[in-house]
Amino acid sequence: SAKPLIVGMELAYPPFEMTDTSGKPAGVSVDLATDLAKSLGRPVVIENTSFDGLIPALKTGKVDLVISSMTATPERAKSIDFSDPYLSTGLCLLLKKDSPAKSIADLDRAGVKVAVKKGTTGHLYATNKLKKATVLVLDKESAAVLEVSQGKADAFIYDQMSTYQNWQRNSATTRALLEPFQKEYWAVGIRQGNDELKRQVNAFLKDYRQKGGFEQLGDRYLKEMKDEFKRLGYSFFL
Amino acid sequence: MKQFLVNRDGQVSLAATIVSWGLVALLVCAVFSFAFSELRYGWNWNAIWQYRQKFVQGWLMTVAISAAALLVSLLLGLLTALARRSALLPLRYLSMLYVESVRGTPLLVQILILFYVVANAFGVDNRYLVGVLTLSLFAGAYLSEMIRSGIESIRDSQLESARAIGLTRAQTYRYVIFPQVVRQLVPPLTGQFASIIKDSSLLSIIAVSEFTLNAQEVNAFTYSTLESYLPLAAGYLLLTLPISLASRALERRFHYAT
Amino acid sequence: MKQFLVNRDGQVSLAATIVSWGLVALLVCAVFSFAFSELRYGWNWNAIWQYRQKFVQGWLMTVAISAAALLVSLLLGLLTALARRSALLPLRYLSMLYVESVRGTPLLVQILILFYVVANAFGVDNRYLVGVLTLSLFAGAYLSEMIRSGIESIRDSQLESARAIGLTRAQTYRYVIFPQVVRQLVPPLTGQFASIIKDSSLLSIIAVSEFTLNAQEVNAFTYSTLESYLPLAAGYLLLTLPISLASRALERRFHYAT
Amino acid sequence: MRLEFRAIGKAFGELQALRDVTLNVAEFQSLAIIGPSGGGKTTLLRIIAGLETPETGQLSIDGQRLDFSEASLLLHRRSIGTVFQAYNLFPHLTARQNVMLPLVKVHDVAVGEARAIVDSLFERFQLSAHADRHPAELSGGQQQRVAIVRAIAIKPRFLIFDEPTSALDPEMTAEVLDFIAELRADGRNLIIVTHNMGFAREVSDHCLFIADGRVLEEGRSSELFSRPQNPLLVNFLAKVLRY
Amino acid sequence: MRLEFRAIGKAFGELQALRDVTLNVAEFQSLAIIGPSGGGKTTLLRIIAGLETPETGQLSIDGQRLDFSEASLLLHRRSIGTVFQAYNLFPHLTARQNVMLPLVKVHDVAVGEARAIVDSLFERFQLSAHADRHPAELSGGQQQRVAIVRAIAIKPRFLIFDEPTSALDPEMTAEVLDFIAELRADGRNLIIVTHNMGFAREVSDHCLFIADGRVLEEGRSSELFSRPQNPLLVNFLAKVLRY
Ligand SMILES: Nc1ncnc2c1ncn2[C@@H]1O[C@H](COP(=O)(O)OP(=O)(O)OP(=O)(O)O)[C@@H](O)[C@H]1O
Ligand SMILES: Nc1ncnc2c1ncn2[C@@H]1O[C@H](COP(=O)(O)OP(=O)(O)OP(=O)(O)O)[C@@H](O)[C@H]1O
Ligand SMILES: [Mg+2]
Ligand SMILES: [Mg+2]
Repeated sequence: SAKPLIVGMELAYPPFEMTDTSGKPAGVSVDLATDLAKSLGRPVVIENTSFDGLIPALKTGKVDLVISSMTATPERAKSIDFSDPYLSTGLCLLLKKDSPAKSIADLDRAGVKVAVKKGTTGHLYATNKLKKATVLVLDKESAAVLEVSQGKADAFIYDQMSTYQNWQRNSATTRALLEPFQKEYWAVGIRQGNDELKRQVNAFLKDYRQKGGFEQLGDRYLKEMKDEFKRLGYSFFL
Repeated sequence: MKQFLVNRDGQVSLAATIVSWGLVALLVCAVFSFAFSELRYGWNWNAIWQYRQKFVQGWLMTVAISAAALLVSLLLGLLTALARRSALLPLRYLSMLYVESVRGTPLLVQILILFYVVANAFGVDNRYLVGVLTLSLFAGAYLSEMIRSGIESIRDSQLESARAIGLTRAQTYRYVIFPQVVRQLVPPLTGQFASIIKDSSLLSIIAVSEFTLNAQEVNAFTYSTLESYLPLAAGYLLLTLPISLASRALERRFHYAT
Repeated sequence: MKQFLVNRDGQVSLAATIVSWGLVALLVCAVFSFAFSELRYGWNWNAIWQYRQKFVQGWLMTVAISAAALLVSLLLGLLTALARRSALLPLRYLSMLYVESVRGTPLLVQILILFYVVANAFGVDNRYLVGVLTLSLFAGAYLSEMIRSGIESIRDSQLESARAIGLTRAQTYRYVIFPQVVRQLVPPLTGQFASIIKDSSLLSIIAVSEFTLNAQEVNAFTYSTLESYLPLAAGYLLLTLPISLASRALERRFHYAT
Repeated sequence: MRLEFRAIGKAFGELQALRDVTLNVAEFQSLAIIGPSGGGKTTLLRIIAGLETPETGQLSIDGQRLDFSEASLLLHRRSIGTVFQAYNLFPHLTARQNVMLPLVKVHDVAVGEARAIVDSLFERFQLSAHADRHPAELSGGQQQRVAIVRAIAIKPRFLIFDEPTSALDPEMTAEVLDFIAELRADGRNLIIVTHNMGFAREVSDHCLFIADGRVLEEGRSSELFSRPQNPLLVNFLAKVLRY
Repeated sequence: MRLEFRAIGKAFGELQALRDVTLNVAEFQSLAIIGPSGGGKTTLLRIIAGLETPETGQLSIDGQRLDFSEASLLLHRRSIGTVFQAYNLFPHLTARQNVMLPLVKVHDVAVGEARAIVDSLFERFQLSAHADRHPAELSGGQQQRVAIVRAIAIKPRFLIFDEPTSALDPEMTAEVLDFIAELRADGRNLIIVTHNMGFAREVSDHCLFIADGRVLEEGRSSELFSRPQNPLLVNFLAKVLRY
């Protein structure tokens, strides 16, 4: 039989990368990987690796692809290749309930504390664009949310979907500004020089979108959010 | 008051023990219940309960890995301590280099390099094997220095005595040195074993699905940080407490007047 | 061959030292250069160089935090070891509970609970303060067991002798016990200090911007994992090696025949 | 000085080291304790020195009852100079430091003065050349002499010697004998355990014979050695004549 | 046996413990070494026992030169029974285990047989009641007797005793004396350091007087004790008469 397609991901970002209650991999990226492998005629193997291990695994060929909610940036593209984007989202804000801020511009003041998750594009944005505010870099998303809900931080810069969910879970202590102030794209990570696979992945993504595969994935995992976003007037992303 | 004091023979009445433990428990409970009551936090234990399977699987993996690493690291620590005391210079320096470089660098980096560079070059692909070896290599460096300091605390006159009755070097370690240092080594070794168990969590970086990783995943799925981490702490305690109890027993067992 | 052997007096010629170190270096280099040459890995050092400032800042923060935690944890370890040996029962049990619960649970969980629950309840908001305290609390438990085992290795006859000449309890610790255990405590304490330095990286969970966090950030920005982590390892070695050297000097200084 | 034991008993596990010792030793200056090995001499000495608490009984020294609380024991011990059977020097301190420690830290003698005391005593006991060595670098007899110097340097109320000459050659033994004679002339008291009967006879004015945890005979030394009553003691002393 | 020292020297740092000891002790069965404390007796004994390597010189025992390599020293040591001045029992083993260890692990005696040997020797030296105690729980004299038993239990080619009776009462000393007489009758050899001149005279047929790292006099014991030549020795022996 054909060589398995090994896909690395950190199963800690529901509903994209996660496990079901019995511990089996599940989520948007898992289904995407499965469908991709099927179209290539290869069995799929999901390698659950924490973030720090993903890049070396990809670069040393221990995995073929990384599908792990990775945002493509030019800087990252110097180290690994990215496929065409499969998802667009944007950075937005989770604020503490009594924060007067109306936009990201209101936050760039001395004495304001802005939480970001380590290594995210939100972190990158804060480092480059927020000159006066104090940036709190946190290791865990949950800790960042806790900081905002305990009032230790004024805002948390993160992607739209997660911000929406975090707000839903802490609606008593937080509010959300879901309008994105920076657009960004998620893509599949591929080892540099592995152009054959890159071509295959891009072809698959194009075909998958045309066939409505992403629509189905959205309905399967993100129905409620999709509807809510439609109601609020934001474009949806898959 | 007097019954709360231990006399020089170390005898303690049962009643005093119970009352004292009660006092301690009271104090600790007071602090934490105050802290938790101050916390306006919507507990969500239901979500966690759904994922109990993941906790159990991760815990079992951690048990297996730590048990293996415990044994290997003890062996490695022992050999390194002996090499460090060997008469052969290159062996000494090798063990020094090993100890310093391992203690000096983060386990995270060691795991990355050993798995993605070294094991990769030698064609070893089994991540559990590499994981256990890396963990053992890491802990072995710490253990070796503890063991060495224990060995060196044996008085010269004891070693001379061992030579005088005609024991070989190996017999001296076996019958004279180790039995005397065991008791003194037990408390720090226990600590190091507890560390191994907890450090095994870093193996998640090479896709070993252990306890902490699973708890963090559940946390990510359910957004219930404290609810995920409290069972995590409990799970580790469940592993380390028996070791601690065994170590106290060993300490008592090897106690003799000097 | 013979010159590579250390005689019983422990004297070693300079030439033998150099040649032996050379041999060891050769061996280690051989393994690693083979491993790295086997690695097909697109190195991307440029990206890292751009972020050098972050490495420096993070390193300095780690130095500051570890230095503070080192001192506080040593103090805490000492006091806990003494409390554990105190005649007052509740004090004994309190220190036992502290040691077991801290050693038994992951530092990660302790940081979360102490910062988001306990410090929150008591209105302490300074994350650096809480970070240093948590780290010290954690390391103190390990240190206390090392110190205790050192103290207990002192022979009863020494303690009796101290009582006979009329030393108080405090004087006995000061003039009889500590000078005798220093040498034996140095190697494991050095290891624990190295651990503190590296464990300080976990404080990143409460947004303390230390060395590892910064390296991980660079990794996240550039997706150049090994390139970010090799300088990380070097940076930690830069911190731990001086401590190791100092400890070797201390060991020699406190050496006496027994 | 006077010693009064009232029903003193001490057991180690099942072994009864001292059995109900009741005795009044009135007015001695130098007391020798003799008896077979394992008889309880060291144990009795340790109780007098405040290092061991008897399970039963009371002890009075010069009419003053010893209460076995830690605080008063500390004061008691400070007034005594003790030489242990196994010397028990501190291995991490040099010979001089071993003697200086109690002088300076316990008895508050100025460092300079303490040095002078140590130097003159070391001179007398032929230790000057060895002052800066650690115990493990000293010969057996040298260690024993350092232990003796440590005990006498503080000029204690009384001295307790457990086999102080076991490792000493005849010359040094004679020196210790001379020194003890000086102490007696000085009015200082002495309790001594020894297996050297010649030494015991020479040094003491009073003597106890202890065997199996009991005091079997006591009296003036002149009496006891020349006219022993207890058959065990008679037998014990007879053995000395064999060599 | 015969002992031959050729220019043996041993220094500890600046201190010359043995200075160029050259000597031929022909045909003795029991050799006593006497001399002032710190003279070098223990050091010489340790060299004979293969525990210390002299810096210069050679040593022959019964005509066989000792080469100081670790392998042959191990064999040498196994053929000797040594009693240290400080006993050096293993603190973690009981009295019985201390004696059993060399018997069983070094000399391959079966455990049952070893027990029988230990039991009978403990009986003889009145240690039976204390067989299962650790050294720290024994009196000084009891420890010394355990050390003696440990040395003799292996029935070595010869015995080396460093002050074997320093902690023993006259009764036990007499017992050791008897035992040594038996050893001699058995054809076994003995080298002994002692400060007890009566004991030395009684036990030895040959004697060395060592002071300040030099052998100042040697000869048949009967001669040496009754007609000492060296003025230092004369003086040394004279002191004994004082008590
Ligand atoms: N710490 C201890 N634990 C148990 N038994 C002990 C302890 N100390 C002494 N003994 C026992 O108590 C008895 C009396 O001991 P002690 O040391 O008083 O004898 P001693 O008269 O000084 O003998 P020696 O002349 O041999 O020194 C001995 O049988 C000894 O084994
Ligand atoms: N390990 C050592 N380090 C330094 N000096 C030592 C050491 N061992 C012995 N000496 C010194 O060597 C000299 C001879 O010591 P040795 O033990 O042979 O004397 P000894 O004749 O046995 O005396 P004693 O009768 O007091 O036991 C002494 O001055 C002693 O201080
Ligand atoms: Mg005694
Ligand atoms: Mg000697």
